[in-house]
Amino acid sequence: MSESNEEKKDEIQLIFGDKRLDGRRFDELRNIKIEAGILKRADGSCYLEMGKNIVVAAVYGPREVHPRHLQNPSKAVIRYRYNMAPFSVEERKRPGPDRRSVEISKVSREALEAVIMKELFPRSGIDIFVEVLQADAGSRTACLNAASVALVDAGVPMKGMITSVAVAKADGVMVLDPMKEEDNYGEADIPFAFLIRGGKIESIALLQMDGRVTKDELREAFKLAKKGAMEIYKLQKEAIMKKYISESVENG
Amino acid sequence: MSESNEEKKDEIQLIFGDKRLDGRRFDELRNIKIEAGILKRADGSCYLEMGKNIVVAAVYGPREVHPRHLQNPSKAVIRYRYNMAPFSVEERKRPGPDRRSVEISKVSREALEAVIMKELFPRSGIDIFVEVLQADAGSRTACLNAASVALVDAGVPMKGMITSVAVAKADGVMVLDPMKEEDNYGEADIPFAFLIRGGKIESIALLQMDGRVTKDELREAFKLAKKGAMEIYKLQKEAIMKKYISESVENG
Amino acid sequence: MSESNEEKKDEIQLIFGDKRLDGRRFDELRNIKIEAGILKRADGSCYLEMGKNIVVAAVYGPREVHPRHLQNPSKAVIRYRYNMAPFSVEERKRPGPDRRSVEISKVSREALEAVIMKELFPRSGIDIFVEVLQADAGSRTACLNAASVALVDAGVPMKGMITSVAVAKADGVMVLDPMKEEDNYGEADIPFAFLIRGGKIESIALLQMDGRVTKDELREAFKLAKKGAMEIYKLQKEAIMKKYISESVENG
Amino acid sequence: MVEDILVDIKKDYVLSKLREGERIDGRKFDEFRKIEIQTNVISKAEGSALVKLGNTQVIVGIKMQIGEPFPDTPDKGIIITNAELVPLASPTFEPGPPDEFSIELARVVDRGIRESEAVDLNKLCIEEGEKVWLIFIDIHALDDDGNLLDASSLAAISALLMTTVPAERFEVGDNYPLPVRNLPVSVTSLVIGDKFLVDPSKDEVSVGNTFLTITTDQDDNIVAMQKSGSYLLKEDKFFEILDVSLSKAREIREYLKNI
Amino acid sequence: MVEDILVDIKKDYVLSKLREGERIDGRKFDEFRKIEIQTNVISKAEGSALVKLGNTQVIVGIKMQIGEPFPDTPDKGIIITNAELVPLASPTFEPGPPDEFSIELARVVDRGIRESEAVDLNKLCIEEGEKVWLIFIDIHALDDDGNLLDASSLAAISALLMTTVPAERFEVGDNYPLPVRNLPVSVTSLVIGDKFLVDPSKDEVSVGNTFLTITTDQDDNIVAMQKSGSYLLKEDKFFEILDVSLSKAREIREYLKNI
Amino acid sequence: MVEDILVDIKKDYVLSKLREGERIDGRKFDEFRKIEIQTNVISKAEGSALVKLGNTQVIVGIKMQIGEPFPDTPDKGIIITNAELVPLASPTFEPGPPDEFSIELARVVDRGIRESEAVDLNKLCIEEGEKVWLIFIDIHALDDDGNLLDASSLAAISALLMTTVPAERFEVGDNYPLPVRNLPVSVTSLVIGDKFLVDPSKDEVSVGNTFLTITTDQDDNIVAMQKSGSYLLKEDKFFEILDVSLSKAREIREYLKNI
Repeated sequence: MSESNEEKKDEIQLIFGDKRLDGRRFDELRNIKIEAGILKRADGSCYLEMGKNIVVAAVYGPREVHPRHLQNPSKAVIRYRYNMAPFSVEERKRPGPDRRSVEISKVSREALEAVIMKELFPRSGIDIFVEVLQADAGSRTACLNAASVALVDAGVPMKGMITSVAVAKADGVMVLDPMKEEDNYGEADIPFAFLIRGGKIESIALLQMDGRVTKDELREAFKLAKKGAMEIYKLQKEAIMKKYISESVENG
Repeated sequence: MSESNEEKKDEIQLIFGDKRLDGRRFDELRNIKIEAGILKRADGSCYLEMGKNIVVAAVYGPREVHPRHLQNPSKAVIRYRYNMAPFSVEERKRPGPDRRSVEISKVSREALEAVIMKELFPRSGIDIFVEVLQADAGSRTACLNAASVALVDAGVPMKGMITSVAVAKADGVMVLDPMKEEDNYGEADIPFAFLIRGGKIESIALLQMDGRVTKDELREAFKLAKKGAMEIYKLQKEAIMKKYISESVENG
Repeated sequence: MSESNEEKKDEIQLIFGDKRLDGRRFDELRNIKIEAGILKRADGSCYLEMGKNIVVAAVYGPREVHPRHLQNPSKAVIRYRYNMAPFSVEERKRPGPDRRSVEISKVSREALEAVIMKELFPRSGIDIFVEVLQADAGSRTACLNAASVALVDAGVPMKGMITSVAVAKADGVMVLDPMKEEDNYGEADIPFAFLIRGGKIESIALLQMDGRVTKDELREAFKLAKKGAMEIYKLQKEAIMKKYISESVENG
Repeated sequence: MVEDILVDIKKDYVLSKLREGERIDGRKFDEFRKIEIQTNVISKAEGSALVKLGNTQVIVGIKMQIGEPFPDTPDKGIIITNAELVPLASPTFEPGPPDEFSIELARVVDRGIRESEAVDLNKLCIEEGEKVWLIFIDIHALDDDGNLLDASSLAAISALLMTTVPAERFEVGDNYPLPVRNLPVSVTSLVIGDKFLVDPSKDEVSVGNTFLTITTDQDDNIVAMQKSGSYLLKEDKFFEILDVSLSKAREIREYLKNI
Repeated sequence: MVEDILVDIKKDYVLSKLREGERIDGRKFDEFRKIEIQTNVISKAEGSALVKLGNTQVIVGIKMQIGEPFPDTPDKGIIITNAELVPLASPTFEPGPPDEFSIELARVVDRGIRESEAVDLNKLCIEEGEKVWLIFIDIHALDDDGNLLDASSLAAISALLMTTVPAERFEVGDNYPLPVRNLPVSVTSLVIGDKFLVDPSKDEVSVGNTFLTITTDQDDNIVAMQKSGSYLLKEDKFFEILDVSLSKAREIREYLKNI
Repeated sequence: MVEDILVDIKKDYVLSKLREGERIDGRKFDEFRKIEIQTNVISKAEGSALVKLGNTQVIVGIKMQIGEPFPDTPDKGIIITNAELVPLASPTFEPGPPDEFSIELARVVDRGIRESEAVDLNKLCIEEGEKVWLIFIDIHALDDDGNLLDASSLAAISALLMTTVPAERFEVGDNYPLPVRNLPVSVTSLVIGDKFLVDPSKDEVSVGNTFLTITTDQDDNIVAMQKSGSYLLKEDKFFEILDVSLSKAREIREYLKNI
């Protein structure tokens, strides 16, 4: 059952000429800040801000799976947990998974399962936990970006990097990386995640959509999303680089 | 804790001369419609209408039991799940088992356990799932009748057929197979299930009662119930026969 | 989350000269009644009244632990369950553990774990269940006292006896074994449990505190608690003795 | 393992005695164990009773609150019956939410009280359609040496008999005794083949959980029945059990009148 | 064990057929199984429909209640969609609270109805800010022979089309038909390498749970999409699937108009 | 298996160092790790703080709502403290409802704040008996390198200090700073035989979960204590720990005044 109102609210103006409510261009990302390796206990971790979203990802594994009957003899079992802190949203959220979190966890896990080289770790588990400390629109995309960096930080072999961003339709215009107002009052929300390999977008790992768009608008959404993803990908790589350089400095 | 009001409501007239509110005689069943083998995935199945009750039963098994510690080394483990669809009653029912469903599932399972030849299938499980799509009075009896046909359809060996019907006391009169008004405003409700073997009622497999009756009224109730059960038994047999004939026609 | 109001209520007068609301002196216990071995099914048991508290403790074990993965290969696993009957308090309590019960069960279990000779029973379980049939202030101390007697009754080897009592601060005075009013309107509540061995208080097995006291008041609290514990200890011993004598008489 | 063997030995013993027409504790087939009833043992409850049936012990506490009536009975109080088979009472009970046994127990006890109209619910309306009394009957098992059901039924009706409606605490008038006008008594028989034993002890139950419970009221009406357990029952046997249940209930009801 | 081997054999068979450009049941890649819709099968529901997609069977019942609106939409009714994958419908479903599959199913169906604005929620306000209609869409799976999702979407919109707002029962005026103004239709494809099959049967799904669902409305707008399952999808393939989904949805919508 | 051996090695190392009068990380027995406090890190919360105790990291967010007061304190706000030991923070934490560790953690933090009367609850009444402010203190562990409890206490009081009552959002007047009038500080010691170490790290805890937490206020009152773990504590040792706890709390409180 829906725990909260998923209805569209009354409208407000979102687009002013060629600018958005927060001054961004249609194809402009929000500010993004990424830091890898910020937790001690986890095998890999990442702190990420994407606009007002603040998320922390941790990766544990490959490690033993308990109880044994949950093991898979031919590959690693992947868990992904998207969780919102009670204070992450305007109205306090009751702790524990709701239906929305369960669905987001499922499609996010599936996106990562498609790129993690699970066959290298039979009987093992790889656990990806992402905490949303502050949520604005696009928290699932922020979490996937953080998870992807945390997986690299943990040394988990992957076919490439997963990079995620949403596109919205706001006042009839397709806009990249929507913030809360565009999500609430806009006409559509389309979260994407791509596999990027060899510096190129290769395929789609996550795709959802709700709202109302035409086929042409979808084409525009893909264009925007790929542009945004490439920019985020650069920042993910930089964050990983920075962690490795600082480690090399420390160790060497 | 009781989830709903189990109190008797204010009275209405139920008996008019030798007829009931819906025109039936005291010893007359509601319309019954039975169809065997209506589901593809289940090993045995049955669709059954009994008055306004609409139920579907499925049988899975004998099949492996997981986890292993639930197995019984000397006989099959029987599960029975009576479940009401949220839209099956006037006021939407929250999904999931309530206390009433748990009790009905227990006594219904016990009735079938007494006739299924469990010893033939050590370490196995036989699962009987019955969904109430629409409930009127007597849904537990409708479910047992459907379950019994589904078990035959699945080829599960039994000592005989289980046939179930209730008797109520309405305006001081014992009446067969009560509908909702007789159940709500009547003075007693007595669900029975019988083992029928060799065309004869042999013993009682299920018996419950709530209300207020005398010993003589109970004797009358037994008489009515047995008459009703024999009629239902005929319809159960016909449904099974029809399924086998249609299969023979298809195969031969 | 707190299930109930843990706020202090408006004040009432608790101390009248050198007497308390119920006429006790500052260092006086409530009436205590202890009876060992009152249940048949349990391996050891105890009925205990402490003021208006009425509790029953049962011990099962050492016995097998299921499922196996909960076993400890080097010592017994101890469970302790503090449970309040729904009718034990003014306002009916919903059945099942709340956060308060979980915490009390934890610290009580830890107190007993420190004195039970667990190493003698590898792979085994010792279960201690305490039901609060009526609660006044100090139910956790009453339960521990009963549990301790039930453990002796079950023949579980221990380093000594666990004896428990609380001290409160009421109208600025430290008082032994507070009843409900002193707990609700007092300034502090300090439950203690001691290990008593060879007739002497040896060490602290349980210590909690909430309220507001000075270091000197804490010293006074220890003094009162130890005095109270020695008195309770005597009653615990008597109850055990009585059980053994009556058994000897029966058997001999 | 060891326990399984013990159960088998007990079962054989019970059955062999039975063939000789005897019960292992020497009781007659239609004899209850000694009944002890202590009332008002819990002063914080509106009413309470501790019942011992031999070594079986059950305590019932009654708590009352003010709540909204059901829409279709706007002028009637509400009974809510709940049973906790806490792990203190038996080595086989585990902590957790009510399982099918405790749910069945609570519901069968509830039916006896409800259908005999033991409590006059019409006298528990405070404000029609708005406020009525809720009666919580909480069954708390202490020691399960067999036949918790009859012990619980007895404790429930005993506790109700002792209950004072706490009107003063809720500031809705003067306290008054709960209006109890009938005495439902349940009699549970263990059915073994063509024999049956009333008030089975735990050791006797080793032969199987094959029970018939019949609850009757002070006018010899049958108000609740429950066949429990996987077995087949003959009609003539049923009427034999009914007769015994009626007569035992009468005896117990006499006892109940004197608590 | 035996089942694992069966799944492997089925998988090989499906894949080998696929290489030959065929589906195991002879359907074209963009062909649905036979669709049957029976409406108003549950008279106690406000609206209902039983949908068969080949052997897959789903029933949806609509119940309505009066409740409080959300604070930010004080004049709109509320849709609540729930799915129960009851163990009757498949040997792999287990009793218990909704798992991630049933949650995803319910949410994707919900999105199609919600985002197409199929139900005119503005006409379901009884008293602004106080009372609005709640619409419970309960999806009940009966037989899972693959593609429960499209069967559920179809059953949901069919049931809504048949729904009468029960104003009289709740004493808030005359009954009226639920205002349905759009016909969202979901089309689910099984994506296998560079091929895709619409309306996959259970046997076809043995190759993997790799789906793309696209829901479109009567103006060919895309109103909901869900990539489900762990696989990678090429952009050009996506647009191919989109075209097929739009055209299949148009066909099914025609069918739906005649129920 | 490997992990068990590692724990044993760590334990031996910690104990051998201890015998030499040293801690494995070179700290004095009464020395805390480096404390870092970042406040208002979550702008959507009414107040928030991220606390680092060495590598241990905890974030606390404060959310406020309007609710009904408890009947016996009709003019006071209500504090509700909750802790989530999310699996992100430690390889040993599992998803699920709060277990006994997180419940104990939340309750001990809660007691320090409640009993020191750190928040003036009388100033959080909006309408006596009808509307008061609810303060949700949500503790969210991020990295458990030992002593989550003191980190949580510090983060809780720091977040409260930064909290603005969101009266405007709820349309009940002007925003105002949450009235905080005391600074409870908890000091947790790991008790090992006749020694004790304040602020134990995870590696030190390999010797056992044998803690004593003492929370004191700005007037050196003791406001909360919790002996946690299965061990026996001597009375004189207790008073030694108390003295150290009082003096460390004073130091930390000075630090807290400057955030």
